[in-house]
Amino acid sequence: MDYSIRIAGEAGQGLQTIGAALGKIFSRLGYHVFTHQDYMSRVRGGHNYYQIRLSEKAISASRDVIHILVALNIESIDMHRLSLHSDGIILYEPQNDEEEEDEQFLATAFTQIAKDAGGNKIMANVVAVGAILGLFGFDLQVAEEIIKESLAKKSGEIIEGNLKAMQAGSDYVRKNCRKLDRFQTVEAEQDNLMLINGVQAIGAGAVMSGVRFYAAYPMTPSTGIMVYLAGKAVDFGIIVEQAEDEISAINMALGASYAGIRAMTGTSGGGFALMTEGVSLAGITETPIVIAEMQRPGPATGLPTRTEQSDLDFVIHGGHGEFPRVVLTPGTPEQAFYAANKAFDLAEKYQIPVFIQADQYLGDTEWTYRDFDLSDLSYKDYRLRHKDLAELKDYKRYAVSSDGISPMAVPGESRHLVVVDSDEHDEDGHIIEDAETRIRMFDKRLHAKMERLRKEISPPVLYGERTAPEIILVCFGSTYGVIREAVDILGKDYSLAMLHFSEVYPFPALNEFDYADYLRKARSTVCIENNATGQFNRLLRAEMGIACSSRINRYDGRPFTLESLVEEIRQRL
Amino acid sequence: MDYSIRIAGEAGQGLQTIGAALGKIFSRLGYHVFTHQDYMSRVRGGHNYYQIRLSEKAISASRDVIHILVALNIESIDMHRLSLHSDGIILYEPQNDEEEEDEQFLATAFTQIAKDAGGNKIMANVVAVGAILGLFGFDLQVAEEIIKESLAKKSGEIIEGNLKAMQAGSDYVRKNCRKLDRFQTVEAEQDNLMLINGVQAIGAGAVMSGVRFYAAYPMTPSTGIMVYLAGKAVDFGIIVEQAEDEISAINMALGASYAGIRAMTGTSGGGFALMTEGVSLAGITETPIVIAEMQRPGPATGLPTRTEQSDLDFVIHGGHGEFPRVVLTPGTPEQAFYAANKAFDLAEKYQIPVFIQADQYLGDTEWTYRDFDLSDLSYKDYRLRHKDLAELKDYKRYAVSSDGISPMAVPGESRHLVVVDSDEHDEDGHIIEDAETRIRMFDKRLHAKMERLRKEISPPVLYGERTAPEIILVCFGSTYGVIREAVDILGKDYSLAMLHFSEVYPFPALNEFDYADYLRKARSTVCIENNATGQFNRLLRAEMGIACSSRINRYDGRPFTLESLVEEIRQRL
Amino acid sequence: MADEKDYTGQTPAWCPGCGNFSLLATLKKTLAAMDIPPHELIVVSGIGQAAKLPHYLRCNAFNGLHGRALPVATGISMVNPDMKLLVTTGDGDCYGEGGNHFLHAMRRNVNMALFVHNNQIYGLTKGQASPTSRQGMKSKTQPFGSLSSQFNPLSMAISQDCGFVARGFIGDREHLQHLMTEAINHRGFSLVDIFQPCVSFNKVNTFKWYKERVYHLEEEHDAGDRMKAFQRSLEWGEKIPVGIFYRHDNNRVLTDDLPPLKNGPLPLQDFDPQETTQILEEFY
Amino acid sequence: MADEKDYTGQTPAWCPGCGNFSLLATLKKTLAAMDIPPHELIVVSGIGQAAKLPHYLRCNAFNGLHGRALPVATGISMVNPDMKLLVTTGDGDCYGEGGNHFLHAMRRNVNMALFVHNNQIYGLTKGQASPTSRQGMKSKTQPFGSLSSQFNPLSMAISQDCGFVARGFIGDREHLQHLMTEAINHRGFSLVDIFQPCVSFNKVNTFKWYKERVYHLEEEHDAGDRMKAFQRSLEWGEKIPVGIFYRHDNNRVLTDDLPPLKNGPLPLQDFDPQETTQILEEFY
Ligand SMILES: Cc1ncc(C[n+]2csc(CCOP(=O)(O)OP(=O)(O)O)c2C)c(N)n1
Ligand SMILES: Cc1ncc(C[n+]2csc(CCOP(=O)(O)OP(=O)(O)O)c2C)c(N)n1
Ligand code: SF4
Ligand code: SF4
Ligand SMILES: [Mg+2]
Ligand SMILES: [Mg+2]
Repeated sequence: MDYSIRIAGEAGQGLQTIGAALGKIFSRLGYHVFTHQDYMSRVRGGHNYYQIRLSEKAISASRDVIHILVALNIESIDMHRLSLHSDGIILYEPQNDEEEEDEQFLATAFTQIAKDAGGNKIMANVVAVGAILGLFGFDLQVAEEIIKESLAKKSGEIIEGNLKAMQAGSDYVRKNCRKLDRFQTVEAEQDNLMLINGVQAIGAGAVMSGVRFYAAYPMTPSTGIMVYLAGKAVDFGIIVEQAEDEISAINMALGASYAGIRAMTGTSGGGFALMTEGVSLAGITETPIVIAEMQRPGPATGLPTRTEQSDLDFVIHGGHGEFPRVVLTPGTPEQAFYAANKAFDLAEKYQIPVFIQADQYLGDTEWTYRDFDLSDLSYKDYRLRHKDLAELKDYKRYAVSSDGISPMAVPGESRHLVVVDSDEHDEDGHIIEDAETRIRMFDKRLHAKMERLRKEISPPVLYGERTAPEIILVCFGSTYGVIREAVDILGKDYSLAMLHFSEVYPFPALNEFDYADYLRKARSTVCIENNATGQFNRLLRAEMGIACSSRINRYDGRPFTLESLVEEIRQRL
Repeated sequence: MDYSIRIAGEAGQGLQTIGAALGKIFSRLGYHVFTHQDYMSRVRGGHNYYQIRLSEKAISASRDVIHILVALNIESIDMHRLSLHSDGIILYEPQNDEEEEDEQFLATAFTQIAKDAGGNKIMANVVAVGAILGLFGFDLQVAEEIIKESLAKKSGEIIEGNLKAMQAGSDYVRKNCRKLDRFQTVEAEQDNLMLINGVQAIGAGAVMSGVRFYAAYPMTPSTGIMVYLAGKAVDFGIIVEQAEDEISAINMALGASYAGIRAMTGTSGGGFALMTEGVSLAGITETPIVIAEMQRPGPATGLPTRTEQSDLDFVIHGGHGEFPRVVLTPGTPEQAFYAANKAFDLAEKYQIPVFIQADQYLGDTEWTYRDFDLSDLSYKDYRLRHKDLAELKDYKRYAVSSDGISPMAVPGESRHLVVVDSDEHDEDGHIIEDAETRIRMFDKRLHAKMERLRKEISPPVLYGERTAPEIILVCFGSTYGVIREAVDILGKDYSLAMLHFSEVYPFPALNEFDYADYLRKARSTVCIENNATGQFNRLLRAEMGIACSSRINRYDGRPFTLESLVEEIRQRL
Repeated sequence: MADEKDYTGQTPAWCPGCGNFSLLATLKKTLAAMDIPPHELIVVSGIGQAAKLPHYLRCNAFNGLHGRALPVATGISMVNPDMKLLVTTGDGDCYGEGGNHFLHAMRRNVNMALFVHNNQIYGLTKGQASPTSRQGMKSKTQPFGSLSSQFNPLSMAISQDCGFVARGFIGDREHLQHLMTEAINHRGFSLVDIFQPCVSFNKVNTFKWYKERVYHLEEEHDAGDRMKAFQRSLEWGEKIPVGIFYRHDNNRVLTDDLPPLKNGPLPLQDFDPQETTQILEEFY
Repeated sequence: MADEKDYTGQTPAWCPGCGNFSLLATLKKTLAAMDIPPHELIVVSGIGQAAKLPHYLRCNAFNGLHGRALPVATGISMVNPDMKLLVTTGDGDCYGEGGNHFLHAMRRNVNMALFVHNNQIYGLTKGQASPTSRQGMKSKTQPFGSLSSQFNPLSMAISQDCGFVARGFIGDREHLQHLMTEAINHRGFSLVDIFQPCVSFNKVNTFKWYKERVYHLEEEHDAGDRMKAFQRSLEWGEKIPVGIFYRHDNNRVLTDDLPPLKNGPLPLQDFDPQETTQILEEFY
């Protein structure tokens, strides 16, 4: 069982409501779900869609082929019918009493059905939900539960209306669909899976790691993190502030971090550009900070609501001068969740900027999980606190130590003064210019830390054929899911594996897992990236001296989809 | 003949006046001169020095050993006497009537001598100049000429006073110096060499390439370019504007360029950080711009008046998204002069941002030349002008063409409209979101241009042993001069050459000169950089898959000096 | 005389009912009435719903970065002061991200008209507080309510002696056209802050809300009196004045002081490298 | 009571005769008189001669980036409002590079005192025009003279209803101490623009120049009257007033509206990951 549903229409027509409800219903039923969104940079109108895939098995990508198209306007039919499976069906709001062409079409007057059921225009959305559930023959009980939860704050009347509308939608298709048995379902193994997207995972990871301050300036696709944290602000005591610009955002976060708490900011490429001076400031002052950089297609404003992996080089090298940093590039919401935790831990442990780099695609796609293993989370307060400070005779913010880490005190918590400086400075934090101190600070701040940091980085994951694969698909970040499924498919015909990097800077060492050896022995290595120039491919060569034998790049602002990627890979083999 | 003079003292004591005058006098006499400055980030006080080397042969670096130390304060003696050559001499302003220790010391009461000669306190500077000239036994005629020129706007009395003071300085040492013949001089081949530093060379190159607009925000060591151009503004019709910040500076320059003229900005690393979003804007709008990035040691404020090569990665990768750019890294004032010309030419020809990346060291060091060959300069106006525009039926700013270059019109010069957009856009410049147009624009703007750009880049220079050197010293940018002299010294003992890159992005291809072959065949390759992490070394590996066998890095904010660099290289061999 | 249709650009992607439609229509009408040929006009914008306007108008256009329209316009003005120069921008674009340029472009007295589509919200990014949002406004990113006091662009402009300071409302098109005309005609930097209701995200400051409050500054209002202008600019509440608050021609315009422009706009001046060779002489 | 010596920091690297020496001495005196322990004080600065001050004072210090002191201070204040918070900055640092933050920190009403060492010049970078330089001032980077009108920080602050707006002069230390004390005591954002002659680069606005012009606002000046304050803030010429122009306690302070601070400063609040696990429930 593996079905895909696409809800298509204009911005503002409610397709997000429908999509979100379906995802929740299916995952509560215990199915594995994968959703992704494609939307334009406008508030009303245009052409958007929301795609939901469901299966009883774990899935991690969107497919090109769809089984159910819900066309909220007539143009959507033409735009998407080529993607329809031969057994698929299009539910559409009829305009005039046009004839249905064939059994692939089912005119469904969502609004009218809602009204007939005693509801209003807005309830057309739940009619669509009901209709889809009806096509699969799902019982509506779980769906009703979810409607009730999501409308908990509304009146009983409204809830009742929605339930009726959903029932009416289901009834309608069950009565009018010419081939009702086309979608066979199997029962899910267990019910109640967790449905979470990348943005939520980063946000939840941050809260569970003790973030207390988040300053940012709105920018798609990073705004979701801010919205998520703002939603938790009161309950979890998090200060969330919208800055006047991104420069202010990162400097506020550095101020908050200096003052003694865990701070974070988030942005996209254009906003990150404005933050780079602040990143450098974090570097020389050794102020911990976590930065989520959510990529979208550039340059400049580019395609603001779409996806791309084109800021890798920029995030690794952004900021003048030389200082240590860590760049994590999770590939799934689960990885993103742990990446957030690791980011806060490393940032504070090493007093450095740590990046969680993701993109619109990972941010918006929802995945299902049984649960996250919370015992894998770590939390340790690395700052000197009251009692540590009270015992200290002397305090120097930048005391030289062999491991590069100086004691970090909280200003005001004791008589000791905490002095930090963007100039090169001595152990006390005061401005200096002599060569000797400069060298000592560099050796401490940069060299000693980098050496230890290298050991903190997890090696890439090898998936598929694990003993001497002939073909290796090399990738990082959000392409994880689709390439993983591609390996499942192609693995039947080839000796093939995926090598996925979810931590890219410092580049993973070989001692734990000698992936370089695999790459060298493979007959063919294909570096697959959602960008035009192959930045990861270049990084691999820069860091490891290894060149992949070929590249697949997509740079039209869209994510890779399963079938077309499989096809492209086949062509290289 | 190869002598070095160091003028040391506090900021504000006039050491720049003395140093600048000596450089000019020696070069007018026909000697080759190399000067460099070491100063603190303060306006008065502290410890600074100005070093002048002169020889009858071409020179390109500062030496560690000095022959004459002019100590403007007592501390300077202790700070620098270790560098004194055994035959050297220290001229110092005596405090109390202390005894001279030995013939290495000559108490020279600069101020008193000036006053005795009928002058004032400020003329102590010319006394020092005269004293130095006296030590060498130089005739004062040329020096007098230069004093007169530089004081052209002052009263005859002041000029006369200065000339007398200089004569008195010379007379004093010729009378009191115990070993007057210690500095033997030979006559220069021809007189009247040109003395120019990197900042002036960039500025002059820009003027001669038709720069009409320069917006910047003051930042050491880039301010010199602004000062230079401001000095030419009225005579050459250049608009020079100090922006409120660096973000504004680059956006003003882009506006001016869009309006139809050649525009430039300049900054250092921290200011460049703020410009990176604008660089990306130049990329997608295809607006020509030249950016001088003058490096100083970071991170953040770092060592603001000193030197480092640590923004290489940042300048190559700064800006979100993917677009073409060119990065030139001249190694001498002469290269900087031509780099400025090439930058303007390429920026306009390809409608891209082009960087001249240098640093405080190259910016401030003065070199001597016979002249610059002006026939090597190119100037071509690549914009559509009146008549071209009048003939056009249709105009599209981003018309797709096989070479990636679209016609660039000047708004207002015809009825055609010029529309540019930071969003992805169609050929007319209007915002779009579809995948097909996106791909066409990328193929035009990025891929087609990069292919042609690669052919514009000059290969590196091989200096020293040119047939199969066993040892190659690899470098880029401002280290050219010192490494070149190191090769002259070490070449006597080893089969050795320097491979210097003055254009680093796109990375030079191999078709003109297969330097990769040299590197592969060499027994030892040493990458020498004025930074901590070896950014160029990494670039070479990323671009060419070649790893150098060892590295020499200096990251204390000081430039390499000859003897100590030679020593360090020897240790690697 | 030009026709409004001469200025028809791309089809707007704004929400149905958005106040920007009226603003655009009024601008077209203004330009037509003033007979400004599209090719002699440059419209610069940043990013936001307001900033999309140049695409929807036939004109030369530079649609730049969020917050950075003013420096681009400054650069244009400094090399070619002969073009008619407009900047269309949002309250976030101009007073938030671009706040520093707002201040300094005003100090430079760039010869241009600045039209701020003030919907008191971030429209394009879906409803966050802007500098002109009322203090305390809650949103998905303002969990504690907007923590800042509401920015007053008019009083700030008057405080820096800006030579043309006005406020308009898209619900009063004739008056708005008058303001736009006067702003474009003013020699120097002219600010028109324009109430433009966002139907999708600002549920408080709606068309009706503005309609009920907005009134014209009296005919007798002396726009030359800075103190009076300042006082009137502080009015905000049940009644909010629109009109020209402050106006004078006392200040030098940026390009008055640029000697290189003496021979006309720079793009029209030829350059001959031969004429620069003397520049190397000083190094000998 | 604390002693001035308790605040002795590194040896200043300012030029002999620089106005910053008096400023620093007055600040030490103020802090001693107010008995603010060094460890309860955080001084934030940007880059410039003024911004070096925190090194020359014994205190907690964050010497950040050019122009960016105010956001850093805002972040500090929002998580730990119990610290005494000062920002020392230059006219370029605060009104040039940092102009946007100046505006928005004021709107946030961050509880802190802002001391702007206004020497009407860029000192550290050797003499370029600053926003407060007089229009037309020539310099090595202003070949046509400074093209912008002189920025008036006081009138701008009053235009945005800043609760404490004052001007001082280092040549009148007692008065300056009074201003500093009142500014530090004021609950909310307080601006003190301080004339601080730069002996090395500003040859016009010298100690003598200020001395001749500066006079105290009259005792009768009603600092609660916004219109009057505005009017007085515009005075500039042969006579220039110093003193407290405008002052009130009407505005909410930023941290008044932050529920997470109800249990005290955040750095003192413990965090237990166990108490956050319920956060995952909503995803089922
Ligand atoms: C550097 C940067 N930061 C953030 C954004 C995202 N962004 C686009 S428009 C906008 C706000 C728009 O608000 P406003 O200027 O009021 O315009 P409106 O849409 O309301 O007309 C933001 C934050 C961006 N494009 N660039
Ligand atoms: C991003 C950035 N741009 C420019 C500079 C260079 N810079 C340092 S201080 C300064 C100006 C200082 O002027 P002001 O703030 O008035 O301080 P003063 O030295 O006069 O006290 C500038 C431009 C910098 N450090 N960082
Ligand atoms: S979001 Fe608001 S401002 Fe933007 S187009 Fe829609 S109604 Fe207009
Ligand atoms: S340059 Fe001016 S402001 Fe800076 S220390 Fe010297 S006198 Fe003071
Ligand atoms: Mg808005
Ligand atoms: Mg200053």
